[in-house]
Amino acid sequence: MTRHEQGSPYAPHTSEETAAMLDVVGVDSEEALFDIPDDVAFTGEFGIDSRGERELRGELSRLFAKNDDLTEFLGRGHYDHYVPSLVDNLSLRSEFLTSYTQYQPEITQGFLQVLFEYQSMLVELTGLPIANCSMYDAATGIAEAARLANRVRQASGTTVLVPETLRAGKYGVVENYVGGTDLTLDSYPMDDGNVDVDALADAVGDDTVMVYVENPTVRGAIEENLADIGELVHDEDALFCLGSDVVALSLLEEPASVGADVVVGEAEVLGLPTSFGMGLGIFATREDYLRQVPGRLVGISEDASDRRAYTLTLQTREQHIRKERATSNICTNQAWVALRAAIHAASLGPSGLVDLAEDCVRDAAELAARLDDVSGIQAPVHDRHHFREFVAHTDQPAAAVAEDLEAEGFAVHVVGEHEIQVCVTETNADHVDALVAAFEEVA
Amino acid sequence: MTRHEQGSPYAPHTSEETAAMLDVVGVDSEEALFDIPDDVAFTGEFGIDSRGERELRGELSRLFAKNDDLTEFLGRGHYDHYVPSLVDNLSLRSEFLTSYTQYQPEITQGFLQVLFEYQSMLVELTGLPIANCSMYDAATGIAEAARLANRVRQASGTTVLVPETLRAGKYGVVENYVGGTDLTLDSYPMDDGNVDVDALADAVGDDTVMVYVENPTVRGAIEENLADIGELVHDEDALFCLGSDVVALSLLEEPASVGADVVVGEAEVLGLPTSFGMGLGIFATREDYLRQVPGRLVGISEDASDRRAYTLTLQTREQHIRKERATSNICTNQAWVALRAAIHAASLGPSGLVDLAEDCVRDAAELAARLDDVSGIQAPVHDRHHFREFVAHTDQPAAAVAEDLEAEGFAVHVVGEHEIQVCVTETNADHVDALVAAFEEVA
Amino acid sequence: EYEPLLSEKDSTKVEVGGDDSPLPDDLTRDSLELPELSEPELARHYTRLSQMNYGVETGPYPLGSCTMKYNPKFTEDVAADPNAAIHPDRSERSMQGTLEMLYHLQDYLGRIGGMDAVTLQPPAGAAGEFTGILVAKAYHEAQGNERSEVIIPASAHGTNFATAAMAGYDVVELPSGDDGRVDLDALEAAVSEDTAALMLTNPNTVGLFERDITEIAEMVHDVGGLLYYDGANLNALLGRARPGDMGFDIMHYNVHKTFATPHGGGGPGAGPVGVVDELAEFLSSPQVRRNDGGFELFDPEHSIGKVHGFYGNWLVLVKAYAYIARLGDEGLEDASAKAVLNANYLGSQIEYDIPYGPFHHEFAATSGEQDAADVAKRMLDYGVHPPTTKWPEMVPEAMLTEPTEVENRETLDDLATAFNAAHGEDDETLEHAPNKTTARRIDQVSAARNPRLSWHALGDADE
Amino acid sequence: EYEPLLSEKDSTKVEVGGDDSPLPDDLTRDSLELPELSEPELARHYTRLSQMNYGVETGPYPLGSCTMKYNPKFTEDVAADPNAAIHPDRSERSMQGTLEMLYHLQDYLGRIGGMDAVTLQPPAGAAGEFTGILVAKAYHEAQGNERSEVIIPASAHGTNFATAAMAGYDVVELPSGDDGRVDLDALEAAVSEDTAALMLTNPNTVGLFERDITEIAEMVHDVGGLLYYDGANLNALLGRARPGDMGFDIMHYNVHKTFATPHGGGGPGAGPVGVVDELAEFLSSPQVRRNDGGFELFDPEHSIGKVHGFYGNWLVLVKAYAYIARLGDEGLEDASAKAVLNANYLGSQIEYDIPYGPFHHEFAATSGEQDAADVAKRMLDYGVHPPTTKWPEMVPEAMLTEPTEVENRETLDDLATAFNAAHGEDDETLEHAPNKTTARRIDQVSAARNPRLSWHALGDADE
Repeated sequence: MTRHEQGSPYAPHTSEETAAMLDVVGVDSEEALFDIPDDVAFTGEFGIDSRGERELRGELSRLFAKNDDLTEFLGRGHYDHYVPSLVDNLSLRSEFLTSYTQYQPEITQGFLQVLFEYQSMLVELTGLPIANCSMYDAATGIAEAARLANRVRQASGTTVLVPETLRAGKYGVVENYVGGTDLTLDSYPMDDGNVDVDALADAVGDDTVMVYVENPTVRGAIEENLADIGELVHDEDALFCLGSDVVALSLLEEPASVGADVVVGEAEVLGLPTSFGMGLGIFATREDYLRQVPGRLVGISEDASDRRAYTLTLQTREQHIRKERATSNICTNQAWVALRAAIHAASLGPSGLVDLAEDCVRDAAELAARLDDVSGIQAPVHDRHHFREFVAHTDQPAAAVAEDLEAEGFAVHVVGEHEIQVCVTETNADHVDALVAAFEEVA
Repeated sequence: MTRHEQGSPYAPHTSEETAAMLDVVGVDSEEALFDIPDDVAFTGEFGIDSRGERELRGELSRLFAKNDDLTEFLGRGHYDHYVPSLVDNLSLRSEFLTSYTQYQPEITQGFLQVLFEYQSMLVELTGLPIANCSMYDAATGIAEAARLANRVRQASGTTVLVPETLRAGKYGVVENYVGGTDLTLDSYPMDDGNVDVDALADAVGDDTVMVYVENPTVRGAIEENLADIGELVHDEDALFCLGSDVVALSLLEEPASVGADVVVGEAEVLGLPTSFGMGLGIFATREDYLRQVPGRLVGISEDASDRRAYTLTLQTREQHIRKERATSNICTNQAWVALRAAIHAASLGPSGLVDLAEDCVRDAAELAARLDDVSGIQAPVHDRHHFREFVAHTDQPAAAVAEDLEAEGFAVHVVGEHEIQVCVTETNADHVDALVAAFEEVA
Repeated sequence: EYEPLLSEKDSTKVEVGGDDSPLPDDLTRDSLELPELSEPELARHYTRLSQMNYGVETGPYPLGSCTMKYNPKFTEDVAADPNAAIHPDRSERSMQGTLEMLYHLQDYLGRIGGMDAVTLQPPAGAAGEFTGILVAKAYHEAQGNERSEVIIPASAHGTNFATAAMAGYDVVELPSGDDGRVDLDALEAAVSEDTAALMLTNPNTVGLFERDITEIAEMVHDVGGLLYYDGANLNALLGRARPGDMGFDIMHYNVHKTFATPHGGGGPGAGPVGVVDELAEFLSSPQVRRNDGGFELFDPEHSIGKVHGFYGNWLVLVKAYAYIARLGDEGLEDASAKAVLNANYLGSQIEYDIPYGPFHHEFAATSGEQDAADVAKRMLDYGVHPPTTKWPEMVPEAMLTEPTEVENRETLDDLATAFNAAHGEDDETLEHAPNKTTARRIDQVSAARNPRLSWHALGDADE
Repeated sequence: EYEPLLSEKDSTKVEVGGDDSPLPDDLTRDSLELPELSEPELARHYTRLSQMNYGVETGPYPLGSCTMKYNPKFTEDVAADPNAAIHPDRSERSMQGTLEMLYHLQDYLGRIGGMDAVTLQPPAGAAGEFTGILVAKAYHEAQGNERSEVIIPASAHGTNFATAAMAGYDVVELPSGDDGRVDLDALEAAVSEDTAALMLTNPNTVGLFERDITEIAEMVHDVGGLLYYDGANLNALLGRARPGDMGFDIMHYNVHKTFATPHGGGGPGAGPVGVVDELAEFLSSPQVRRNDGGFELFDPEHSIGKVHGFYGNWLVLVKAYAYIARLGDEGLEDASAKAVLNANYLGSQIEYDIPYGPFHHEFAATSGEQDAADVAKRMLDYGVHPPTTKWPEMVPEAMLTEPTEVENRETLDDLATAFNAAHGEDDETLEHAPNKTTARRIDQVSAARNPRLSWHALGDADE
């Protein structure tokens, strides 16, 4: 309840205070404060009823309960790992959650240090010396990488190459982001779940500005020829952009060691529960491209007492300074999600990260083997090592199998007429027996 | 994960650090630090498996899911009101939650002020000038009141009188608390849901030390003769102890105005969700008894800069100073629950508190009227005003009706062979239609 | 007060690979070196860092154009509903609850902005601008009429310029008129057959309503251009005026401003985009619509495609929905009324000059001979967050101030006290501020000249 | 830094009753006058107050005998499970999940303490003591053998004395021996046919293990008395020794100490009580046991009855269960090992004398010529929480220090630095401390002489 009897429950004014303040301002009514010509004034209603906090929590709880209670074995770019209670508790502290971008660093040292530590973790994970504070998601990260490649291009060409298996969502975003440039987007073939290196070698030429490779791939396969790919891309002076996620990076080959110029991907795998695709785009690159990086960077400086202090830096790259010549239009980013990911990563530590990543390999292999034993299923389709997920062949039409599994309470991907994709992490691993049993029923 | 590889996940030591610290201490092993004779050393196992945080959350979630999903229309001393999100968020701030009793007030001004404000709210609600920081629950509050009455007695007697309808739990607690004194416990009759004033007048005499009256009563009836009761109790120099709760006190007669010497009851109705009976005992009294109050008191003082400061005060009443001559043995109390109740009360404000309390009257009356229309049910049994709850007569055996209602998903109290008690607040009000329909089925 | 870096508390190098590894060594990294600390150590670290950060619950946060209002707690609980935590690749039939909420949010936003169709996908305001400009571009291309220019007032948000450029347009910058509003003559001179769109916020960035909005819209529409509404200042107008009614064809909403979703130290936000009927077919895909007895996704016929890998910032959208539903018509209208009242009250209490008016939810005061950035630093010493400074440039030494509706008279007076205290101080004092903050004045030049962007870059001198 | 009282921010008087009231006026109060503030105002108020409070996540909290260890975050989430939020008057068949958890917690505690039966009902340690002493009393009465005395070492917690008195017993105070432990001769002199029980904590309140515990138990048992274990110091012994194995007949557990449930600024805690088989029939009622296929409540045959209106502090019990299950055998044993290691390490680093040893999880240093309370105030200036002071009295100017297992070597060194800095300072300095805290030294005498216990008691001078 509040003395503010009607209107916004979050405005504190009593009617008396409102009247007194209007008096100070020298007008008779709130309406008199608005300088809106009559012909554009709105006199209608939105027709949105105000609901109390309790009523609304009930209403939304009932609404979301309309989502079926499925155990999800879904991945393909959005993954679920257990988020420790520590992450929620600390990230919900209002000093973090309700603060703005750190344009006044003297009173935002705490968040700046968290972002600096986040950047540092990404530097360790990628082996690249520069990591920004966040992109929206993996898709916009690839897109920004392509735009960076366009700005720093050493090759004369205009082509950005991506895997033929790239998710449509990512492809679409990149297409839109390069739409305002002279870049064109093309794809290269895959071979048994990995990059078809020979075909890629044929595709890459002096018209190539950037080659994007995923590891693990969207079909869960671990890429086996990254160093070769890096070499052939660099041979044509194109940028080598590698896509991954922070859990996979804890175990798989270090991007810098295979020649990656830019690393993009998801850090949302830490810090966020399954969030309908909400992301946290990572962006790391080489020193050379520092002044071409999109997004915010936190650096170290000193204060007037010569003590270490953190601050947003190199802001002349950004839209609020450089306007149409900025490296990107990004302003609001995913800072709080980065804070959550940083706390989650810190709570795992390097041992925990490596253990978690190794389990992603082991659990996927084990589930694939078990499904392979199910009559009517062959898994994995690709003769590769897998990370979290893999594709299985279904003798029955895959869509029918998936529908039957859904009726049994499980969600899986359909990725081909006879291909299903399954993702396993620690959060659904307890349901693997039931999933296998369901497959036995329906396959 | 932690560098501390085995043992407690909340101890930070690596093996190297442990070894180094042992070295500093000058012993070879942790075992050498323990000065325990062999004959009492424990060499067995507890047989308690350690589970990970995620596993344990899953395990307990499955365990609690074994509780039936019932809509509860239960009260009788433990009530459910909607707790705003604000309460959780603020009370979980670790500076509050993980602090100790304020024995160092210079660094605990925040919690002290919250408790001072809690005391102040109770002073307003009761009209009595002294309120402590908390008792465990209503039952221990009555018991401490009886012991206070024993210490300050103006009458020569030894009898504590309580209503014949007093919950067995409360009766039992009071019985135990006065067991070490020469007090005896007796009950007085009720008449149609209120105190039988004539019978009480007969019962009260110069052997009476304290009379305990509830308003509302455990059967939900609002007491109509409090001032008369206060007078007759005082006529015999006995203490008048009134039991209530902080929502009811927002609306019902102010205890001070009817002569109450001590007010006890529950503040758990604010701040806590249904918590299996966990309570927050209030304790307010007259100035005269200040130095006989059990429990902690926060007062105002000044610091060395002459600024207002809060501190625990009058601690010479307490066990850690006065030992066997303390007013009570209470040490750890319900401070954090009091903090939650204070935030909840503040978020309601006086208008919200009064509105909420009025709804407790209206909703109970309305539900009673609707149940009265159900064939086989007469409600309310008592021709009184009710607060939150009331007793209904069932033509069928009450236990059978309750069991059938439970099968329909509703929990109610059985309080007599043909008596059911039903409690309604805003948290189950949306289910009243369904409850009435279920009554129509089973009554 | 200084809190060491995690890496200064511990650095543990874990060897990766080897016999126990599930992968051959040529597919793994060699090692991973990061801090490995216990939960109590981490809890203290982040708790202390939080205590070195100013948020809306610390005190007033009058950042002009940022609309830092209180973020209702219950929206966090709503967003944490486990039933809402679903994967985007589920079948539509199994996520009817999620689709229904999205549908209603599209609908609410359409009503509030006077728009006919809304996409929720853009994950931030700038992403919304980009989406909106792509829609404009797609529209013009569909008309067989590619255009090359986007007109933007000089006082606009930097994102407008960057967005237009990202979409491949040339930016035509429009100088402000003497009254602080769009100069119609300048606009007349700027518009042409090359004009794809005019991007405008209203009230503009000094809080003035563009009184000539109808003429402006006509001038742009007359040359076949579209009118784009930057939603950053929508908190001034709720229930009083709608972009759709003013002639805007496209708009984005900053739900982290207008609809009180938390700013999170820089994000996440969400930047839904609304358009008029004629442009609905170009919106990003997918959107949500009703079907028989339920809700389904669909791709607009000539959709621009995707602007986010999935469906945008879901958790933010949930909070925005909860906020709008909590306030309803009356609450939304009142929020703007009190936001404007608070700005006007605060404006009346400060000694700095405010060149332009009548302003609405924000005003741009000028610090005159004082350096606005120094004034801001000095205000930190008085315990409040300062306004946005040195922007927009049309006001010299601007202090763009937006208190929002959540401040009461006392906190507005506190802000005025801070302004007025600084007003009476000399440059020397201002230049040496702040003195009472966790860090004192921070050297920006050193940070940029010698970029140290990770703990790996720390020399011995720093450790 | 000063935060006004809520009542200084607003005071709104609401008239109660009248025509719209659902009650006649003679059943209602006249009015209610309390602060009425908006959510943003309240959020700031309590956030600021929290910032004026020191918690375990602020820094080390080495309060001897209080066991202020880190409270794992996940236990709060577990306790917030909506399925656990049930009313105590439900039918037993509808609350099997709750009963099952209580059953397992009874079982866990029994195993940890070496006790045969456990009640979870006492809502705090002192309530546990009271329950335990009532059990002893009921036992003696059942033997037809009422006894009048409880023996308590002088160094015991104040609650022991108060509890014995509350139960109607005369307290026989037992002086400590020269070595800081129970003096067997004094005990021999104290025990008699009147002895109902000896209350003892082990290790005792200066951290010493009562080496003669077997003899002590024999002496008490020989006269027909019972041995009561005060569980406050159980964190020293987990997995190394159990009260039941030492001859104790009754014990309480402080789950807010040993099992890391949060102290909440003074509570809530929980004080379960364990007893040996012979006493099980006297425990408070109800308890939980298995039945066919499930769990049920039952009343012990000669139960003392109730010590709480319902079932005690449920939410605290849930957190305790989660903690015990998280640690398991190995974790519990390690917790004690590291608690003892930390105390010994810290003891080795401070310059103050520690008269008694070998100590376990805590030690009582003496400040000698310095006033221990002043030393504590001075330690506040060094940013740490000081130890418990001036208690137990067997150590002059005692500083009872218990760092717990959650501190790392750095924070222990910080604590040692604070101790040692104060050690070198003069009385003048100490008496004027603290200087760097929210409030400076607070006048306790004034608070007690002129009690102002609510905002109603504030005179104009205070406002």
